[in-house]
Amino acid sequence: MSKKIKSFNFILIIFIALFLTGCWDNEELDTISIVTGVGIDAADTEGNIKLSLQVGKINQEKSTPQSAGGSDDSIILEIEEKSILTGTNELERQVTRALFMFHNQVIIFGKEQAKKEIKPYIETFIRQNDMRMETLVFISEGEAKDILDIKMEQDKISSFGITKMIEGIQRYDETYSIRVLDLVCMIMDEGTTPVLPILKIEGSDKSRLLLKGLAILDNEKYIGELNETETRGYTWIRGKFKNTFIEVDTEDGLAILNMSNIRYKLKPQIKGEDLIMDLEILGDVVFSEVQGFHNMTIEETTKIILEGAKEKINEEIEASLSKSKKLKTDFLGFGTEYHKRFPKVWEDVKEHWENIFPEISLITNIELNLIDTGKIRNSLDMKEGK
Amino acid sequence: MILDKRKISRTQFMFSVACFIQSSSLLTSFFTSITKQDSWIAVILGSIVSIPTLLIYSYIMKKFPDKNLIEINDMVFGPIIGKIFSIIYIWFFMTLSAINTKDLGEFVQKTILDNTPSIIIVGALLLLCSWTVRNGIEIVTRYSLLFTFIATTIVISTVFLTINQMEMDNFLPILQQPKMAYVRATHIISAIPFGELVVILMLNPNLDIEPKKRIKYLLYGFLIGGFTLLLVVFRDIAVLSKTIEIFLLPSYETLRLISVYSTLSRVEALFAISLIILMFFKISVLYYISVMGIAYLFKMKSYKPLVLSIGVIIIIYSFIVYPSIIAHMKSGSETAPFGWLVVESILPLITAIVAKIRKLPEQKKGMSS
Amino acid sequence: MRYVIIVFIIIAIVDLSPFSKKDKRKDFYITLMIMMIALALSSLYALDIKIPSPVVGLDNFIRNVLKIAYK
Amino acid sequence: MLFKFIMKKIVAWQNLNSSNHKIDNGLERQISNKLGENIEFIKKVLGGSNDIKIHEFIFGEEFEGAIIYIDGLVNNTEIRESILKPIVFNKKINKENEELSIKEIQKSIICSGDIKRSDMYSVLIDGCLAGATILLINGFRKGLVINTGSWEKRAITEPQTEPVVRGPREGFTEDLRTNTSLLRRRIKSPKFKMENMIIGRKTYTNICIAYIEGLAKPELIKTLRYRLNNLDVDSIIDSSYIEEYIEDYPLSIFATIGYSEKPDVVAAKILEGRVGIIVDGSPFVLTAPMLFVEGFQSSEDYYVRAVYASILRIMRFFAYFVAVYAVPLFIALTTFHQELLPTTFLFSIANAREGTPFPAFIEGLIMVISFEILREAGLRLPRPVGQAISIVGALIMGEAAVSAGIVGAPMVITVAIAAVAGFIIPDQTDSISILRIIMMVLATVLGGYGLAIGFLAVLIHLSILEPFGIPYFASIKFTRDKQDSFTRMPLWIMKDRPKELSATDVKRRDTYVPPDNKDD
Repeated sequence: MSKKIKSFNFILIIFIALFLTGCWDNEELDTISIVTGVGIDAADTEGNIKLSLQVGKINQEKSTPQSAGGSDDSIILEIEEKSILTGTNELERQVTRALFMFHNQVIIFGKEQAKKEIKPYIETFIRQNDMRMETLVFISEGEAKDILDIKMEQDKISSFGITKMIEGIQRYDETYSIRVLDLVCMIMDEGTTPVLPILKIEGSDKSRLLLKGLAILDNEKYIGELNETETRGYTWIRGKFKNTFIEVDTEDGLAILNMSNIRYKLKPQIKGEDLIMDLEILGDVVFSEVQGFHNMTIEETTKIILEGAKEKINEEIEASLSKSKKLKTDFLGFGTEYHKRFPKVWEDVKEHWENIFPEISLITNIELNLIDTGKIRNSLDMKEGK
Repeated sequence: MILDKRKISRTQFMFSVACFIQSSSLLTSFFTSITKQDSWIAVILGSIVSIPTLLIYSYIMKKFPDKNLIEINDMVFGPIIGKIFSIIYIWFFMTLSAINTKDLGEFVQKTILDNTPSIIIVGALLLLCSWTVRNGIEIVTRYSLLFTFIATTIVISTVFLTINQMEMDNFLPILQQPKMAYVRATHIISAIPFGELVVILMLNPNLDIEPKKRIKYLLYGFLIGGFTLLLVVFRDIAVLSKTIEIFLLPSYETLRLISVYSTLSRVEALFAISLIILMFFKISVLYYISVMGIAYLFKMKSYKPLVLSIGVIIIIYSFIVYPSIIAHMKSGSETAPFGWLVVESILPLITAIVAKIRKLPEQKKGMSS
Repeated sequence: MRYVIIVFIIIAIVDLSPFSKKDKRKDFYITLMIMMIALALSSLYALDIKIPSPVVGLDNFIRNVLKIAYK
Repeated sequence: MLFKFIMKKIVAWQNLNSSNHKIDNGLERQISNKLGENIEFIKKVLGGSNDIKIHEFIFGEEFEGAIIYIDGLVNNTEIRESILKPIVFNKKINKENEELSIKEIQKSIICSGDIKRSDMYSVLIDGCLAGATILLINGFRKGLVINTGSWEKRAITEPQTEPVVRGPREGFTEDLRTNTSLLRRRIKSPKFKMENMIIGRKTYTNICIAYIEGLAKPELIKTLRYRLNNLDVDSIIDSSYIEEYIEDYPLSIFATIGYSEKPDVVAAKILEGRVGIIVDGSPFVLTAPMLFVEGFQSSEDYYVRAVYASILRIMRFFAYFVAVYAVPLFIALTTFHQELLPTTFLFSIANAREGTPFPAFIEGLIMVISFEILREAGLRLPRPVGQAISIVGALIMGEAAVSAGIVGAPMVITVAIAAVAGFIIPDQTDSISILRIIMMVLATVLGGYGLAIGFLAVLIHLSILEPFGIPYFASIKFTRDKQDSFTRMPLWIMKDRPKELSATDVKRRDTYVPPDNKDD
């Protein structure tokens, strides 16, 4: 009998102890507002930033079925402060509800602010516990605030729109999806200079966003950007293409190839004194569109088209290589490759890598095997070949 | 006289050893910051280095099958020195339980409940542990199989979930750290996760496995625990690559990165639950042996009245053990391993040697029961 | 401070009550002694008086006296 | 301390007014050899109630006899055929040797199996009240108690509480003899013992402990017998009384004594080493001790194919988890860890809960309690009406509450899921509703951490419980039990009986050669 009682007055004590407690961390859903996007722009006074937070608005009236599902528009809160945290605390006083950052989808830096520096702000994003490492980072053409402000047709809240857009693009190539973690990796890596995608407002009624190339941030300062072909070159070298379209324009005709199942090998070599990087790209190619090539056999056309495709890829790679040599920053990551493969060599080369880096010669060999020409065997105006 | 007669079976012992190691595998920040991407080598070296200590433990266990550490000290070193050694051990167990409680309290406070006073978090946990300890440790070791199963499934499932974010060449600049870093990391690993197995000497009388077979189960458990630790470090390096050294909780960050089709994402709650359960197991074992140590030290009839008061001491001790997280990190990675080394391997070594010299157990058989 | 007292009253009830019947004097004193230590520690902590931690003491001892520490 | 004081008081009060088991209200007297005197005395004791029949008759040359019985409890044809006819038409009765003839009557003349000879009024009257017929003969000092009991019994029907698709459908009835016969038909081994016992000062209900000797643990039987013997109460109406009195942990949330209405279930449990307690007048037979997994087993598990049964079993455990943790998890997620919900999902919940005035805990409490009320209403009302009430009630209530904005839609859905999940395991509903409320409190106070603590507390509580010295959560400890706990292995694998439960011949006979054994 006594054994039972002892174990039960113990349970009573546990319950008494627990009931003494209040509930500290209990925040009801209607007492918080959820930040979905953060924009940081350059402010005129030195050391200050213009912080703008995009908050998802929860509509007041009862949730009729159609209006549920996050399609409500968003509120933009703006403040000019020394740092992000002081800014959020300041804003919190103005807004009726506590600001919660853990659902933040997007961090956008204005171009002017990128020109100044972004490292301290990234630092706050890593240190804060409720900031997540998978939020995407962008540089905006104009002001970050305008990007947050626009109303996209599909999703009212622009940061949702951006994340959906990136998810869409990610199926083709991954250059544009740079998360906070990837950015931090690039910053900590001596061998590479960080690169961020650029967002630009497009469309007549300012309701569409365009991903327009990559911005280069040498020791976290904006020093230049890559246009369309240079970005493609960068993606080729970094091996971030999943499948892509190649446009081959020869005098005989125009062909669009859909390249998929792309495999990369980037191997740094040291031959005697000079450094060589050889890049190997293999891919399967499908003719998706063929124009012209009047009365030529299928073999001839394929040969010309494949030649043209290799030509095009090399041209893109060359464009981005020359850009990085011109800007004297190794955003292509050759330094890390050497650091990984030849740690000793990298030790003594590290300091003056800027002037060694331009001497690197890149040898690329590309193999494309044609696996399919789509539904029809050869185009209408081709000659019946063997 | 044995205070707690409940017996621990083979599999329970094996899995409690595994559980013990796994629970410290989730807070791997102290050695990953030293040997950044080669931490997995440090783990392997650490486990190899700590195998001799395990042999010492099993030798002692074989020599004194039904005596726990305190009684062994009294027999081997005589009453006075034996008492001193036992006090050192008990202080070590109390410190370990305090540090572990502090770790868990801080983890829960930092990630989940940031403005609940930590006394409530730690208090609730210790209340639960004291309830277990009052009813004997066999209550919890019975679940060691369940806890290990939960921990391993979570680790393995997270490895699969983060496979698409893993890049194998994050490991690449292998063996680039200064030699000293490897020595230091191995020392830390052999002291913190693996060295804490000195605990099993206290559980000695409760094991109903024949003395010779105990080493087998100890090594099995050690392997399971070591393998999970290796897997965790491997996964963290592969996913976090360079950034592993700046994070205080690398595993936590890795789990936050899991996002598969935006539905199965934000699963770090899994990590938190497995950590809480494993830490609960570890703390209740440490708490139990501190209480048993004191009970045996003063030769008390029953250990139950001590439980609550020692619980309060552990709670207070866990608040004052390190003034700040930086001090904890600094001492954890610089000076503490030496202290731990002394208690975990040198003292048992001395006990084994002295026992060998005085050929104690035979004498014991002739003299008393 | 109030919580400390409440907690210790509960502990006293739960732990010391079995002793009142049996005559295990020695155990009673030991439990009492440990309870006093716990009470002292927790009241010190409740009154925010700094309690030196032995682990920090050990570290300083290792670092300064024995001079072995990893850099 | 306080608690101990109260318990001491209760035990003291019980011992105070308990006399020895037999009630000596003046019946412990010998009967006299005068027939008239005896009849007078019995009439005085049993009072003039109309169902007591006394029939005097004369037999032989000048013998006078009387039979006393309670109409309705006895089988009249049997009395006429096996008692009256042989005596009246018997020629050889002679007067001289009195002792002989009573024995002779008992042995040769009255052709009925169960006859007792006694000269004490108490035995006679007890027998009469239990349905026997008393034969008194003038001039003889002893009377005969002839068991002719047979009364209206409910036919053996399919139990309502445990409907089954496959497997035997007969259920226990209120009559002790039918229940024991049902069990006896299933277990025909001579080792199957049934001990009888009479408890209850006023109701005299007789209770039968059924076990298989050599299989059930001797200590288990000893403790059970000991507890039943010194159980000294006024009345035992239903087996649940017994369950309350002899239970090991009265305050525990989980039942430690199982009950069932199906003889095949009880037989299976007895074969595994448990002890069955059959109470006269109650269709529910108790099986002690009950392990945790038994709450999740249904009899059908053993009649359906092993794989499907295992899936059912896992689903039950999952349903139990959902039933207990659905609402607390919802509270914890929406109030503590909003971070863990995917963004769009969080927004839709936020929209839905925008107008609701109450915090999550109060809202949850309202919904859970109203659901419990509805479920109880559904049970209490007669069968067809009950079903309609509970479904209609739930729908209208839920809809109205949501549209009035008192309760958020997601909360209603969660409570509904939890409720439905609770239905799958009928006999755990009590522990589910209690645990659910405890977990809701923990979730409001400490969020996810509180839930983890709650989960561990339940685990510890389970492992502390040791009804009758047998670990309650045994399935974790022993391999044999693991085969039959979370999943059910095919029968030919489960060779040995539950380790802790069965005492001696642990190994079941090798009744079936597993298919892969190619030795034929």
